[in-house]
Amino acid sequence: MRYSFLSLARNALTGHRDWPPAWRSPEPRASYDVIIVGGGGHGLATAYYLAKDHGITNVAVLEKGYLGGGNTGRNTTIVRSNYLLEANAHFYEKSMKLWEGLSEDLNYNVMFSQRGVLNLAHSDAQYNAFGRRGNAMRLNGIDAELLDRDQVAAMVPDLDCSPSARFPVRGGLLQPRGGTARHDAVAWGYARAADARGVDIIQNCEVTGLIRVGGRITGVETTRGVIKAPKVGLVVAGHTGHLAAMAGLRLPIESHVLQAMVSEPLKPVLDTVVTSGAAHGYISQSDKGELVMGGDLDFYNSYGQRGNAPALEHVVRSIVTLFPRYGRVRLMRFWGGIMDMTMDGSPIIGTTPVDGLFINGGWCYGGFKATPGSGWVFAQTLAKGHPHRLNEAFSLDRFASGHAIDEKGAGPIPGAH
Amino acid sequence: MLLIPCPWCGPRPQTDFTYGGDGTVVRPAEDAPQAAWADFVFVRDNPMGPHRELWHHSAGCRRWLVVERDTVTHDITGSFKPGEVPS
Amino acid sequence: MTTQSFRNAEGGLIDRATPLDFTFDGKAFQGFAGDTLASALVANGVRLVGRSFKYHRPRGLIGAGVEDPCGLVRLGAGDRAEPNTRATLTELFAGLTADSQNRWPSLKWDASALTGLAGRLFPAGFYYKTFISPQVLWPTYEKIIRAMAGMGTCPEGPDPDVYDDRFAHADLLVVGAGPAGLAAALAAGRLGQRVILAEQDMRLGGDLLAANRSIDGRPALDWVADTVAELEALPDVTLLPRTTVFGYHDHNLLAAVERVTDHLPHAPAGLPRQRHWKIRAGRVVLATGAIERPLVFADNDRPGVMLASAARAYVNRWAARPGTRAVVVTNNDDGYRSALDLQAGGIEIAALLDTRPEGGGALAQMARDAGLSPRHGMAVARALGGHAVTGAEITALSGGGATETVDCDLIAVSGGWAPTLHLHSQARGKATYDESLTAFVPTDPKQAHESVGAAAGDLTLAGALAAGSRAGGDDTLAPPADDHPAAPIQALWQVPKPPSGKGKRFVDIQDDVTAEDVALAHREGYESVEHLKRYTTLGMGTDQGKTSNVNGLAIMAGLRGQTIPAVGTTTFRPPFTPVTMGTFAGREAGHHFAPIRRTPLHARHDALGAVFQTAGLWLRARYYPLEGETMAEAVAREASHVRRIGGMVDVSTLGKIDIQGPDAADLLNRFYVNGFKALPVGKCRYGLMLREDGIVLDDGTTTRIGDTHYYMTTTTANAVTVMRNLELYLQVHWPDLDVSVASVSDQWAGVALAGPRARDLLARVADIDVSNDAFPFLAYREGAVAGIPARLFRISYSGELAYEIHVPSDFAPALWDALLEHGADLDIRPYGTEAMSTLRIEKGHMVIGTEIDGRTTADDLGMGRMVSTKKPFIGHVLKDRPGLTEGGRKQLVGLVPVDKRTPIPETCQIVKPGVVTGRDPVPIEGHVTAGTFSPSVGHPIALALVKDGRARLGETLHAVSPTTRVRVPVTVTSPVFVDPEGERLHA
Amino acid sequence: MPDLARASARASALATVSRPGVGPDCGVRLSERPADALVQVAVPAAARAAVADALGHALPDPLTAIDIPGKSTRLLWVSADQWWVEARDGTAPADLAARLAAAGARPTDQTQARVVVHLAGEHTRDLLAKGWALDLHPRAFPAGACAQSSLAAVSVMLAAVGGGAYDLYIPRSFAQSLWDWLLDAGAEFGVGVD
Ligand SMILES: Cc1cc2nc3c(=O)[nH]c(=O)nc-3n(C[C@H](O)[C@H](O)[C@H](O)COP(=O)(O)OP(=O)(O)OC[C@H]3O[C@@H](n4cnc5c(N)ncnc54)[C@H](O)[C@@H]3O)c2cc1C
Ligand SMILES: NC(=O)c1ccc[n+]([C@@H]2O[C@H](COP(=O)([O-])OP(=O)(O)OC[C@H]3O[C@@H](n4cnc5c(N)ncnc54)[C@H](O)[C@@H]3O)[C@@H](O)[C@H]2O)c1
Ligand SMILES: Cc1cc2nc3c(=O)[nH]c(=O)nc-3n(C[C@H](O)[C@H](O)[C@H](O)COP(=O)(O)O)c2cc1C
Ligand SMILES: [Zn+2]
Repeated sequence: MRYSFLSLARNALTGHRDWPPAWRSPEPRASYDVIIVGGGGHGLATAYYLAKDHGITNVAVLEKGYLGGGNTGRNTTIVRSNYLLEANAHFYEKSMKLWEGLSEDLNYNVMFSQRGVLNLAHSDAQYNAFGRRGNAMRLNGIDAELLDRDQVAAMVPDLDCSPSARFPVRGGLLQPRGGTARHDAVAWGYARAADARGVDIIQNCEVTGLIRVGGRITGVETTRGVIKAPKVGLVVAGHTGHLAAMAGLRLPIESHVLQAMVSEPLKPVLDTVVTSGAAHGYISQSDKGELVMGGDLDFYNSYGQRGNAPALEHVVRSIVTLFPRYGRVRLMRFWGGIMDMTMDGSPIIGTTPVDGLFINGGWCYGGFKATPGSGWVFAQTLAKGHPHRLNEAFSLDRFASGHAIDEKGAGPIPGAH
Repeated sequence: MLLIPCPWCGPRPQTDFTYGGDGTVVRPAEDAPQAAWADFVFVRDNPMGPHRELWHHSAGCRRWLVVERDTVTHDITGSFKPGEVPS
Repeated sequence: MTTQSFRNAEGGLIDRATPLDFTFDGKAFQGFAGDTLASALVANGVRLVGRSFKYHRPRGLIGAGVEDPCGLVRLGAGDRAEPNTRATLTELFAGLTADSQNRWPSLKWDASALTGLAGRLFPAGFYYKTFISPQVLWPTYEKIIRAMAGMGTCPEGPDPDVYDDRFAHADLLVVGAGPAGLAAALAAGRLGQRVILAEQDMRLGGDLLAANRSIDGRPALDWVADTVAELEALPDVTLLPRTTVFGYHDHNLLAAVERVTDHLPHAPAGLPRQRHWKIRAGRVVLATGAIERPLVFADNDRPGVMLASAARAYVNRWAARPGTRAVVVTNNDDGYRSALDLQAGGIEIAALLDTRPEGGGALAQMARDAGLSPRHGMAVARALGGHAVTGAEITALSGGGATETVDCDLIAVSGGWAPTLHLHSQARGKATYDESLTAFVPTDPKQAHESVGAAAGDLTLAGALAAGSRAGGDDTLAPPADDHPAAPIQALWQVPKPPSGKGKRFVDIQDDVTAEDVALAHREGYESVEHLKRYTTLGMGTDQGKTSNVNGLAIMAGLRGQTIPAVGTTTFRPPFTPVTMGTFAGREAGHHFAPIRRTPLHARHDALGAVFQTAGLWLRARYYPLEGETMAEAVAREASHVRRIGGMVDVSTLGKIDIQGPDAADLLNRFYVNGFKALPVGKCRYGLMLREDGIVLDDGTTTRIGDTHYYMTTTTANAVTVMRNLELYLQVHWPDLDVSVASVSDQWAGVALAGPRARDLLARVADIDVSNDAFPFLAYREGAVAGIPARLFRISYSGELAYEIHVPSDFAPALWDALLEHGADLDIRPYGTEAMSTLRIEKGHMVIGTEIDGRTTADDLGMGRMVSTKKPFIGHVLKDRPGLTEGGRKQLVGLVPVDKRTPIPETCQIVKPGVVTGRDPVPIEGHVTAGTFSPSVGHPIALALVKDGRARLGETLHAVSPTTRVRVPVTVTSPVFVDPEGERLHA
Repeated sequence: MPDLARASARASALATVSRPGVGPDCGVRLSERPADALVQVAVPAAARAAVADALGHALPDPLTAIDIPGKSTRLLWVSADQWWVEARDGTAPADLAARLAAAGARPTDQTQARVVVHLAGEHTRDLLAKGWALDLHPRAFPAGACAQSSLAAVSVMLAAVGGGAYDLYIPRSFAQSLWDWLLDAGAEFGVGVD
């Protein structure tokens, strides 16, 4: 049943008793053409584009828990393509373009809200660096505006822009087309659309082993039995290292926890996504009214999916320092997600030394915005057996060959994005 | 906040330390091939479970220590001076 | 002023001698000390307190404590307003003002309630199904949705209050001061343990405050008073009322918030508003009690439908009657206790319904003895009324659905008790479903904690006292109590719709989630409890589903045909109840967000009118403007003064490291790309460090000040990193090297003296021979400068004849004064970091962050020749990877504007001349790293990283900044604009 | 040659901070107590005895500080094989360092790297507990204990000197900032400066 205002009204008359399931709950078949491990946004998007763009519909998405229960379901939903380095810029901009038509494409409102993403600069040096990035974006065909302090103050009135602030606001880099999206809806929308094209989405099915014969992948072992496929794509975010180890691969990845939090719901107070690298915090307001906030990693390896107090406190300190008006607002929930941090802060999307095994991971804390683009290039990579032009640079061997894509210049430390 | 036992100072809050990552990777011989060096610098086991890792007691005695910690439960089962880590 | 017409003349833990005036929605009321805002509203007969999240339905109080989902008000006004504040948790004080939320124009007549009428159009998740095409219209709809959603409004301005942090340590932390918690604290306290007892309520006593119970044959409150008095007298016991433990973190760290002044009409000066306790506990006793569950029936959200335990709490603790005529409905024995207490409190019991077909334990008998006649197998099918309950449609659960109507203004419901296991779960403990309780109970603790009393699923008072004492370390302490054998509870997750089909059956009353929404989620495949939660928003409100989660998942279990434990719970997350951001931030926000580092010369710069700049945590003197001067003018003046005459600049922020030991030279040789083994005593050398991946990390000079003694300087930015690296390699990778390192960044201050007259000045103040022969470029001497013991270096960042003078920090002002005084007639003047930057750009020297940007190699920066091929050093292998050595890499060059006039902004990227910047991507040739007006060459210059730049000298390119609409044709040049031969250095 | 007297003119890092007077109900009293010499010394195991000889006292155990009886000298443990020697008897840092070097140790002068602030008064522990995560209960941190940790995000050394008083060794560049914090955080108890 297509979703629309009309169908909603029609169903209202019958007490909403006739809505079909958004996706089926099929039993796994013995074999598929492609198995996608991981039912997050990226895995589901990959399945969708495999079916839609490449006509490959004999596909299973295997999810150990519930759809979208990984980082897709726990991220702060910031969507942007404001990158300095060319490989990043072109890839994320492709993703941005897909976002701009995604609700219609999926027939599911993912609430993509282009309210602007504003990075605050707190010194001349940072302002200049942002300027260089903004100009690189413009040369790469991406929207960017460099704002001075007064423009920032006008755009975000609650921000402390006084010169006496501990880290005074100097200006900011705005990407007007950036914004947020309703994270769960992205997973559900892709799942529904992929299912409609014949993809089997199998929840509560954990992959416990990767079956190899003579250096080739032939299938997976799962908690629901063995499932065969000549091509397997790992799209498991924080668990990439864990899954790759099942195929004997060690990766330039560490898993770390990133925390996020929401306040109690408020009437609209903040219309832009605001981030401050110097203060290590970012904030936006969801359509439901909560202030959604996050910051830095906890900075130690963890699969705990829960955080610890210091990182959390640091985020709130920075937000209250930037936005003194929010001091009395209460937080109602905080949580963590497991990030697959690479050694240069950029993702890995492509082939592996194991034939038939493909990886899409290493998203660090910025992969939500990549969801459509990632699915799109990965579908192509799986279908053709080699990367698309847009993900060529994100290869696994770039570290050994000296082609790291180090947006922050932080070096081989798994903490940057 | 984790409570990390420093072999020199005793249990101290996590905020007094700086994390140093996997403590099992060994710096290769200077004349080892490039690939071995790339492995040392970039590639990690990243285990789910017990993990031996380096921490620097930066706000305390400024010594590096090796901590054995479970990456799922965060339970700490050992803390050693480098060079005295049991195998 | 309305009188407290629903207040009983006697009883309750209120102080009738202390009346307190307050207003709600502008109307004046009175309550008593000891009241909460909620109990005072009840005492005044106020039923309607708010509007619901989605349908804007009228809402009243449902609970009396943390569980209440609906009584949310905006407390206070202006900058001190507090949105979404729970009336049940707000202690009344004189002058309190509160307003209802989420309604317009008034609470009674809320225009948005129309959405409720069209409610059928807005089932769970309706927004996913509509506003889809055309996508460009979504922003318009979104605005409307955002305005409708949300609850309270943010305070108007910056929070004027102060919050505090507080670390604490205890052998035992007891959470909750009900009978179980008090007993635990007492037992442990008597054993001499360090105990902290935290209780969210303003009073200690827990459930006993609201119940007519007896302990040891005496009123239970006497036992409470005695216990509290004894605890107060124990020196190592800390009692923390008004303190909610909200987070249970790893390694037994618990976070709590103490509301220090919220209950005071005027906060005393100096006191923080709220305190953030971080308690590291040896052991934790969770005595957090249990929360009663409501029943799900049609229109169960009407003001006047209330948890039975809440109704009895209002009557017992506050002597306030939540109604005059009540229908009580229960599926367990405890409902009888409520009915008895309500009756004793002067409320007529119109009907007492027990959903169980028969039975009831001792309490049921007591009810019968008291003249109540319970009706079995009956439930409320629907509440009647609008802004307040006017009656109940009751029905037999097994019958054909026939209903009868009972007039009443209160429906007291008891659906059973659920242990408050939030903290246990946060600490990774498991929750197991207990059939006999129809609730999850805590099992399998993962840290050093245990749950006792109602929190552990034991609902008896004697059990609570016994378990508490045992957990406190003494199981002989527990006194006996008045418990009554109870009959089993009945699992009843929803009452069927009334035959009329009318009404909404709310599961989550705050977020307006109904049993029908749960069914819809199930039908559409959102059947995992996590999907249910996210699709319908069940349990996502400010109460986090304290009264709704179990009902919701039980209904889902029924739809799925599975057991409740098979369906599972959602994850418990902190905070237990919402906590202000101010508390989280504590004192280290705003001005104290990050400590400030000041150089020893800070006051001197200040006195000279310097403009400061933040650099990491440091404040540095950026320039010293003369009256009416712009920054650019001041900088050009300062820089040119250095080149023509001489200047001095504070370089105290450099990292400084003392290195000693027989293997020190070897260590340096391994850290720097260039050789350090042959450096003689009394000499400095510039060095470059790489990361292991072959990228440049840092640069600086290191001086051999003794045979096995070196003094290293690092950049300001990397001081911490380099020091930590030295320790890492010495302690972990190269333990065989015998070297000691110590940071001396704070011990030594540095002043660089630069320019043609630098030597003249130094000669006047230093006690050493500073002639070029005696003290040549890169020499080091110790001596006295102006009588101050100093380390003197002939090094130069500016490219001038220059010296660095390092003195112990406390002497820096004296040094500075002496240089100014003795340099006055030479016209030596201070310059700031900005002029220093101009001077370094003129010389093509690089800095961290722009040229050394974490991606550049030594060769990119033109330093390839420095890199030794004869020895290993950090990064020596990976620097040779193909990606770092192939053609097409960006190399450091200089840029000069073709017109020799137009400044080259530091924001610029670089393109080829013909390239048109518009919507389409264009090739980028490089970027500007630094630009300035060069007083020495008389026009703007810049440094840049340009693809294959060294091979493109003389080529014309364009520096462009589309964001600021700048395009400057530039010529590629050498990065060294001044004195390429270094004659000035060696002069 | 200019005025040599200047050399003795040490300028305190706290020269410009505010110094509220001590009132009758000050819960905390602060005073600045500059050391004449504070030398950090790395002592190779082989040199321990010689160093103890040179100091006239054995080097203290980990996490302890000792005031050498009869001398105005305090020894503080700072790390594995590292101590601070703090003299308040007019000893010049260079002389102390020379003595230690002669005994085979590796001294580093830190006299002016740290600002020493003495805290006393009944609410001293309450004040410190606002930013110091370690347990200061006399059972856990008795007189003679010392520890390095963070106080309000600044790494400091804290020594319990008896009578509920503490000496705080603050890195010089942070001293003013931390001083401001102490005054703010202490407002609740009343802070005075001796
Ligand atoms: C707190 C936080 C904030 C963030 N903020 C942002 C942001 O603002 N903007 C942004 O762009 N990005 C952000 N991110 C990052 C972003 O969420 C992720 O990069 C992105 O969602 C990854 O999507 P995914 O589909 O690859 O992974 P996931 O959504 O994690 O999906 C992977 C799935 O694999 C499943 N899986 C794992 N192991 C197995 C197995 N053995 N068998 C079967 N299934 C398995 C998991 O259960 C999971 O559902 C944030 C992340 C977090 C945690
Ligand atoms: N028979 C029944 O059905 C029934 C049901 C419920 C309770 N009870 C009675 O309740 C009593 C149970 O005693 P108890 O001591 O276990 O519980 P309690 O309810 O008396 O006390 C729990 C206390 O913990 C506090 N608390 C909860 N979470 C907190 C937090 N995070 N931080 C700070 N404080 C927190 C509460 O405010 C409360 O005061 C007994 O008297 C029992 O008979 C009986
Ligand atoms: C953007 C965003 C908004 C959220 N808003 C709410 C909210 O309004 N209420 C709530 O209880 N949780 C909210 N959450 C948090 C979820 O409840 C949940 O904690 C998170 O998805 C992680 O899942 P887990 O806690 O089940 O592990 C939100 C999460 C995200 C990512
Ligand atoms: Zn230590």
